[in-house]
Amino acid sequence: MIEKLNLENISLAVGIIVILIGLWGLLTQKNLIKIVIGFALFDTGIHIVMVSIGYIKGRTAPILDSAVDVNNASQIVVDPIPQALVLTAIVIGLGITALMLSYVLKMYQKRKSLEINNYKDLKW
Amino acid sequence: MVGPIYIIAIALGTAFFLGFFKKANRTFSFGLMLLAMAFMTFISAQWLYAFLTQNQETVQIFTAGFKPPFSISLQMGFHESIFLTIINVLGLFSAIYLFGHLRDKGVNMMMVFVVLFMGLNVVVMTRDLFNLFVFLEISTIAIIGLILLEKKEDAISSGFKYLIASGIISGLLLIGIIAVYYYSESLFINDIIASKLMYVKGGTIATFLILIALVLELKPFPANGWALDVYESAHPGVGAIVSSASATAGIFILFKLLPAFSDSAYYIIAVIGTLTFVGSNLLGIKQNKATRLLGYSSIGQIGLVMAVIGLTPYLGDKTMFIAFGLLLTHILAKAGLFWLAGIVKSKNIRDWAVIRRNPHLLVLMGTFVFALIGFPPFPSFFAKWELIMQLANSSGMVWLAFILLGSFIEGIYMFRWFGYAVKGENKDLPEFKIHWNKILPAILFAIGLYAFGYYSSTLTGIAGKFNYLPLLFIVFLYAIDFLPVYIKNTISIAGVGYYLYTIYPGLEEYRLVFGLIFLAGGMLTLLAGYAYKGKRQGFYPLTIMMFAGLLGLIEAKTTLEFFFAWELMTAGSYFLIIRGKKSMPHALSYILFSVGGAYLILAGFALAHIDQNTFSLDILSNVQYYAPVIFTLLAVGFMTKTASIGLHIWLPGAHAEAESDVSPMVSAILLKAGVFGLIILMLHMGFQSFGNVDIYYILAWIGAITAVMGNMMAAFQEDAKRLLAYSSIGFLGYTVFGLALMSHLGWLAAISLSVIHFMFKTLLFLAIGGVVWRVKTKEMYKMGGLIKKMPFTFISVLMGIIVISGVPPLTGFGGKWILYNAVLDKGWFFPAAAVFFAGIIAFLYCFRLIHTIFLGQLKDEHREVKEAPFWMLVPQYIILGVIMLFSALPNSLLKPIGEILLPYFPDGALEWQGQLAISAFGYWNGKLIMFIVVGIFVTVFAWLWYMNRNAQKVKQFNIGYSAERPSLPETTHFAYNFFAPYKKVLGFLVTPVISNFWDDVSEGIHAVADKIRRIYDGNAQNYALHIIMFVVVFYLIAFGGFYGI
Amino acid sequence: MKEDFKKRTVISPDGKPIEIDPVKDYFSDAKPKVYKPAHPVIEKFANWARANSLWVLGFGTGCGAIEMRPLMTPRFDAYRYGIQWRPTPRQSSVFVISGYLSVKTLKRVVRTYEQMQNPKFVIALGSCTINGGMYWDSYNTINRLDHYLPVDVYVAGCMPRPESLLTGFEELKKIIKEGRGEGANKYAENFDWYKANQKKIIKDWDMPDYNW
Amino acid sequence: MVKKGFILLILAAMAVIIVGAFAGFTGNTDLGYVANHYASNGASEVGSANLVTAVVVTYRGLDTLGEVTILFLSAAIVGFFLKVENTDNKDRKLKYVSEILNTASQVLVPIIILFGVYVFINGHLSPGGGFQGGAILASGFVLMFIAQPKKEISHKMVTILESISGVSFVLLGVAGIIFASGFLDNTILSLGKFGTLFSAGAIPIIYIFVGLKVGSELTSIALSLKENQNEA
Amino acid sequence: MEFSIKNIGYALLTIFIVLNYGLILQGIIRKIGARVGRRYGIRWYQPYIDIIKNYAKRSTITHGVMFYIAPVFRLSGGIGLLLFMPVIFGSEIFSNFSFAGDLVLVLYFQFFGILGMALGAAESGHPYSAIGVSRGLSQVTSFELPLTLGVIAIAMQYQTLNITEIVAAQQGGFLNWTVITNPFAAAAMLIAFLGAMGRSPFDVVLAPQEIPIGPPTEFHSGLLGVLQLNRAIFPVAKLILFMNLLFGGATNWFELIVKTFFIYMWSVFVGVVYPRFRVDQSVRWFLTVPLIIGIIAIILIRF
Repeated sequence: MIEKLNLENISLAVGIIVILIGLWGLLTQKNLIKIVIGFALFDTGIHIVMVSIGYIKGRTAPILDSAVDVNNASQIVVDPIPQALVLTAIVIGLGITALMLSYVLKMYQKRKSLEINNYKDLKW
Repeated sequence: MVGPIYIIAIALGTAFFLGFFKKANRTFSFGLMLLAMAFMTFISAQWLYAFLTQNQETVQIFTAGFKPPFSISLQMGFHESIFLTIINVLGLFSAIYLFGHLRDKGVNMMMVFVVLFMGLNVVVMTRDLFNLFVFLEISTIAIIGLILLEKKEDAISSGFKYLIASGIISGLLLIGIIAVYYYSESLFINDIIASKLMYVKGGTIATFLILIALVLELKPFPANGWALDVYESAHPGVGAIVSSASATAGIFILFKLLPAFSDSAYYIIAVIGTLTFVGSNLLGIKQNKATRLLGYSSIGQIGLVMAVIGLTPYLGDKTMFIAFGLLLTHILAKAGLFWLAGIVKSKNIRDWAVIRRNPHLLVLMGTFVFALIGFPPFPSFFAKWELIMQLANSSGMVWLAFILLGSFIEGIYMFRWFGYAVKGENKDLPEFKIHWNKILPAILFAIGLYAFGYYSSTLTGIAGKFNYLPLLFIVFLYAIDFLPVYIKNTISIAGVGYYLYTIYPGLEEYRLVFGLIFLAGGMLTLLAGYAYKGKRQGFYPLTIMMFAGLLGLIEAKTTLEFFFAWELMTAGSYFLIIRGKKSMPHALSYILFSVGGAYLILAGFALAHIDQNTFSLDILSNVQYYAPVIFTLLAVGFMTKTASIGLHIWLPGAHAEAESDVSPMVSAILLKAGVFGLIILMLHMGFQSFGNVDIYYILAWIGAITAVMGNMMAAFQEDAKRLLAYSSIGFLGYTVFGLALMSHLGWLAAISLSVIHFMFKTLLFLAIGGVVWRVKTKEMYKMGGLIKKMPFTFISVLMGIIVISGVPPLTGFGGKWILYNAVLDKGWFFPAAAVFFAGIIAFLYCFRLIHTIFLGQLKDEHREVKEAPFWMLVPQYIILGVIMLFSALPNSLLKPIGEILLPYFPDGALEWQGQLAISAFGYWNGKLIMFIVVGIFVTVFAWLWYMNRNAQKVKQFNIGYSAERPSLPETTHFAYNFFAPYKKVLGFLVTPVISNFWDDVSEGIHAVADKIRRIYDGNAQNYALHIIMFVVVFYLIAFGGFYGI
Repeated sequence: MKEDFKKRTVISPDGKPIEIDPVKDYFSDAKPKVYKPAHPVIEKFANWARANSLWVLGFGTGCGAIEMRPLMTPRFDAYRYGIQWRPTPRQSSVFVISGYLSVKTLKRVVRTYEQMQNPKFVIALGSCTINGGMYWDSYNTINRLDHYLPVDVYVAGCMPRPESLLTGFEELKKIIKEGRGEGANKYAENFDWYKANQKKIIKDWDMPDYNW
Repeated sequence: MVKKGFILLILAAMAVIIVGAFAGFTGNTDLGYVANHYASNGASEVGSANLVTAVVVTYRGLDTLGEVTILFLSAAIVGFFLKVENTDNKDRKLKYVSEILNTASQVLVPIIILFGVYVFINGHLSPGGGFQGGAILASGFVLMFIAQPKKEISHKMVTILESISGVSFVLLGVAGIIFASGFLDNTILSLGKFGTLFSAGAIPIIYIFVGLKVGSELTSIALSLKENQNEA
Repeated sequence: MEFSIKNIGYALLTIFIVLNYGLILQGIIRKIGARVGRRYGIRWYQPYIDIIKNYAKRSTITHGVMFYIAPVFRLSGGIGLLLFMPVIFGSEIFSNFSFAGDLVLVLYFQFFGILGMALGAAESGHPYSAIGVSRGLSQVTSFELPLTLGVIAIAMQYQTLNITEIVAAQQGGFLNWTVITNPFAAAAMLIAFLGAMGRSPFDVVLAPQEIPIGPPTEFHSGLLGVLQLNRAIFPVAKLILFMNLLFGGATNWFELIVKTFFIYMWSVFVGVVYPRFRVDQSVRWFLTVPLIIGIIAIILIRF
């Protein structure tokens, strides 16, 4: 058990926990802004998970500067792909969050309410 | 050839470029956007063309100059090119459709629009998992943006729901992707497939997450409340895109990634797809908002396509054909319907009656609705056919049942909706305008449906065998619909006549008999059409559609042709029936029973096809498995058309409410299609039994009970046409009984009764139709004494009822006589007694019909009624002539039929000596009887006339009335509830048990649907919860069961 | 006049209004005809048959009606004389009018009489039909029936016994056999006179002159 | 309460699923073969010292194009969504802005913008890149909006900048097809000397456009929100 | 057998005999009925006089064409029914036109007259006519069912629908009569026969006291005369049918008269004993007891 408590496992676990907390917020909060925050948490949790997947113990960032030997880079750097992916994912998350917030803003403007239960006109 | 990468370049370039024109002329910007869409369409179409005609190889496009897996690569293969073309064509037309909106809303939305289609294109082409995720997100966000085209509160809140839902789904997808990346060390889909993740610890669940996320993108039932809200609130043009384009892309992703999943993923997809198909359609039936209804239907249809993909193990190499057929129909039809929704702008489906103000729109709507349900000649018809055939062939019976069930449920609300459009009240509804840009795409898509229908028919393996000539004739008649009735009527009669002339030499045996009933009968009935004035819009194409179907039945050599014709006939007759004034609910029940019956037939054919390579109708003769089941399915299917007891409730209303000259078509002619089907079935399959139970004996009982009940119901009707309709039910009962006897005489009776029924029912329906035409009511007790006003019609009816009641000397007796002999031959006395009892009950309604309408007291308001229109009388008197001929010379009818039957039933044939028929039991000389009866009659009449030649003519109130006198014709005409004492005794037999049963069924389904749809409570959070629950439930199902094994 | 017999306008199915005059439209307004007897030989045979087949229509509003019923019983058994009862004026040949006739019932009697077929015979039963009997000065009874209908036989008495009625029938037979039973033709010949008398009594005349 | 319990249960199940997906996660000891390829050959093939940049801009350039598009979409949608007709700034009630913030911002904003530009220009050499730089750029503008609410920035200018950079990005990508071996191939320009500013082919140029685009998009979103706030 | 001119002569002879027999039978039966009621009753020739009287009526009215030809239908139905049956077994003369059709023809030809009469009666416009027809048709449908069962049973028993053959099979003593050999079928048919004869308790159709003799209420004079002729011929034709089917037919006129008289008496007996049934009662009754008997008959034949 103990040996599993290495950095990547911990960060993975943290990521998953953040995901779940995000979902919890998303599913239980009644305030629209809080729901958006829940979503952002959910998103962030995923990003943490992504990053922890690419981690290799004891290696350095995938930048071939003076600290890294170009020819031996593959033995020294961590996986650059999850980092690239997480970059994209963050931007996507940003876009969605921005959209959500603008929707919330507009909804609030129309009805002066942030209570999610007030937006159930469409159903069945 | 232009590389597919330019799709991205052009789209994005345009999108970014449009930013310069924020304030510039928006029409110009739109033009630019349209150009981009057109170019994208061009590129994809060009590739498709290459794949289709030039044996183009699948092409990999590498970005950044590196090979995958190191860089993102795109793939352009045959399938990709098809999907891209579909998506881009849809995009192009959506753009045209949304012209006004996009222009008014500004450049931003145009950018979003272009980007959306770019995203969908890349989603289809990309071979990189993460790239797929990115562009999926692009298209999702773009759709959320497009929802705002309607800047209403509804749309905004539904957009928010969509955001939440898609956020969660994409989160799940991302978790899956990153886990997959960890296990396979690559994001290249080919690598992922190669690394067989389902066998890796954790990989199973990772792929499961991807799978479930992709499925969730397709809005599976029940985790799809958000999607429905979007469909309902978004602009219909956007709804079309969501329903068609993004769903198409979604389907393709699933298709693309399938090999990466465990084999049992097929089952999961199939289960989800089927569940969605059935569930979503079920909920749809309670829906009355048009766009939301379309949403339910869209989800259902996509579920079906999903199910087809999931059923690949069953369907083998036919999967693509089926999936494409269904998907294509769904896309074209659903987009078309959404677009119509945008034109009509009626939210409630009841208000769609406004669409009638432009009949061409109605034609479009009909095309789309019928295409969705899978009627010929649309691609979905062929796809569904193949689907059911393959499922049966590979023992997927449960799937088969569920898919047919789902299709049927979809039919319920689609046809209800269509019924409202055709028949609803449209007086107080607002006008709508039609812009060319909105209608053009719908028209093109409708044409596309027909074109692809034709194309699919060439792919089914029996290409070219279909007889498209009648269909062209329909189109022709539609084209000349602006002409007055008499021209179109002449052309129609000429057309039918010419066709009969051309096929006549090829017809033989029972096909000849039914061919004559269908076509010669059709011509005869069409004669009555001259009585109509004006244009009678739409009547002729629809009539010919029905006759084309009937003709197809006659000509069918294969099961597919047969089914094709069957469905065509159903559609045509449905349209004819729904033309009646109050026929909306009846047409609905007609089409539902027909569709249900057709599905049973389909299932029957499918089971019969197991292990047989040919499509010929002869497969029924050497069925390998389930013979009794097949027989039952087909028999029940055909009996929905013959309206046997239990399946009859559609008939009375449908026939009664139809127009005067339509009633004879649907009653006298159409019902024979069922008889024809039964004949084919019985000839091919011979005796069948469940264990010791002889199915034919059951059939005989069904026929007998139908006869009794039909006639009994007829006796208690107040509505003249309804009475005739029930009488048809009863008479068809005799026919079924006769067929069930499976002997020479039984069949002779059945077929000759069919001919006779055709004659007198045409006669009576035309005659009564003429009366109704004049007096404008169908309630018999409101008429009376019309003999003085309509003597010619009276004679028709008189002869008609003498034929019905089987009283000698007219030809109806022949049928009874043969039936007696057949029964004695066979020995099934109890059903036979019921049949004869029914024959006696026929007197009740016969008398009532003639008495209440023609005899008794003439009503005030009918004092100036004229004789029925000349052209309605013409066919009647032609038929009367034929009846007299057959009565006097029975062997002119019976002998040829007997000879037809000889090869099938050599024993027990009648022996003919001139006009004397001799059976094993008795004999009958129709000619002699005719002469004797006429002789006696004339003699007595001459004598009486001589005796009382000076009789004083009196008027209707000159009756002995206990020293009083009548005061009103209404109170003197004994007509209402005529057989009250009889009803007192036997009325319990006619309690509408069966109608109540079907009502309960229908209400039950509606109640269930209503209960279930409460889960869509409009709360975005709950929708999110549904999604997560969906994942959990299917996780439990998959991993509690079989996934990954 | 009864509401139902007033003129009315109805709408035909085509939407056109139609004028209805029930008395004209629903009743034949032909005048009665005089039917000449056939050749004497045939007529004599026919009269024999008519006399031996007396189909009776009873009109019983007065007390005398009760005396008609016993004729059907074993005690009197009128059937043996060829006398039978018919329920409808169309088929009957003898009209037995019993007792007093009020203005109201006279209308019915006239109508019924006219619905019988030629030849037809009338037996007036009881004194009331002769002179009004005990109701002679009533404001609403008629006193003498043969002002309104040709009567073949009067059976006097207040009220007459069944035996008297039987005698009346025998008398009628004799009259018929002698060829004097031409009441119907007499009615037709003197139609105007009879009608005038009837109309004098019956104030609200709302039917055609002759009820076929 | 029952519902919350139920949600908890569902989330527990969800946790099981997610943990299950990573059940085979044992940590890495070595790079996967794709990553290995990048690490081994990235320098020579792409010429970018920052491997992440190499992956982002070149190997997975299409992703980048996609994410730029997403931002673009968001900006366009938010812009459309929150478009304020008849903007009338005079009626606006603006919150009081402290003097310190105001003054500090005047100093900080140029520096932030400069830093942002630095970050995306050097994206192929050091941590950072177009997105990061763009974000920094935007944050500078956001600071400006907060500190000087009355200061107007032409939204149109921002959009045009966004469009120019977007079109340029796409054109560069297309140039890759024409002059090099594929869409977004950075070798349209010479790779230059590894580790210098003018190296890695088109990456710096692309990153400049990406940076500008991201910056302008984020600014644009912020602008839209700002312009709209008074309607609330 | 082929049709020839002399058949017409034979037919007229048969009609003449049957007409007279029918009229006399009618008179005698009424006389018997009167005697049961301790009356002297009509003269036996009273039916003749009534017919002559009706023809001697001078005036006639007509309600329309159907009204006018209804009696024609009625009488043609009666005569036809008679002529389509072999009246005297073994006699070529009195087999009439039975070579034109078999038992089924006879069964269905019954309705020719009924239907025509119903139509004419209805055209008179009299509500009582229509009520009478309604009752009549209701009753007909109900007793037809046991009748049909009986006929099927008999046809099965003799394996033929040919009436002559059925009669032939019953020759050789009364033990061969269907009524002995197939008692259940005979019982069902004889009960149905009560309905067919329209005598009490099944005479609600005419019900003189209630709906003045029902359907023919408007018929009079010559029209009624024709109907009266039919009332002489039609019952006899029916009697002959039942005699042929159940009682071995008749080889001479005497046998015919005796048998038909007793068959008729069966309905008379029942008639004087039972009061009138309402329509619903009679329908209910026909569809219970006789129906069950008929079913038993079929079962016995079948197994």
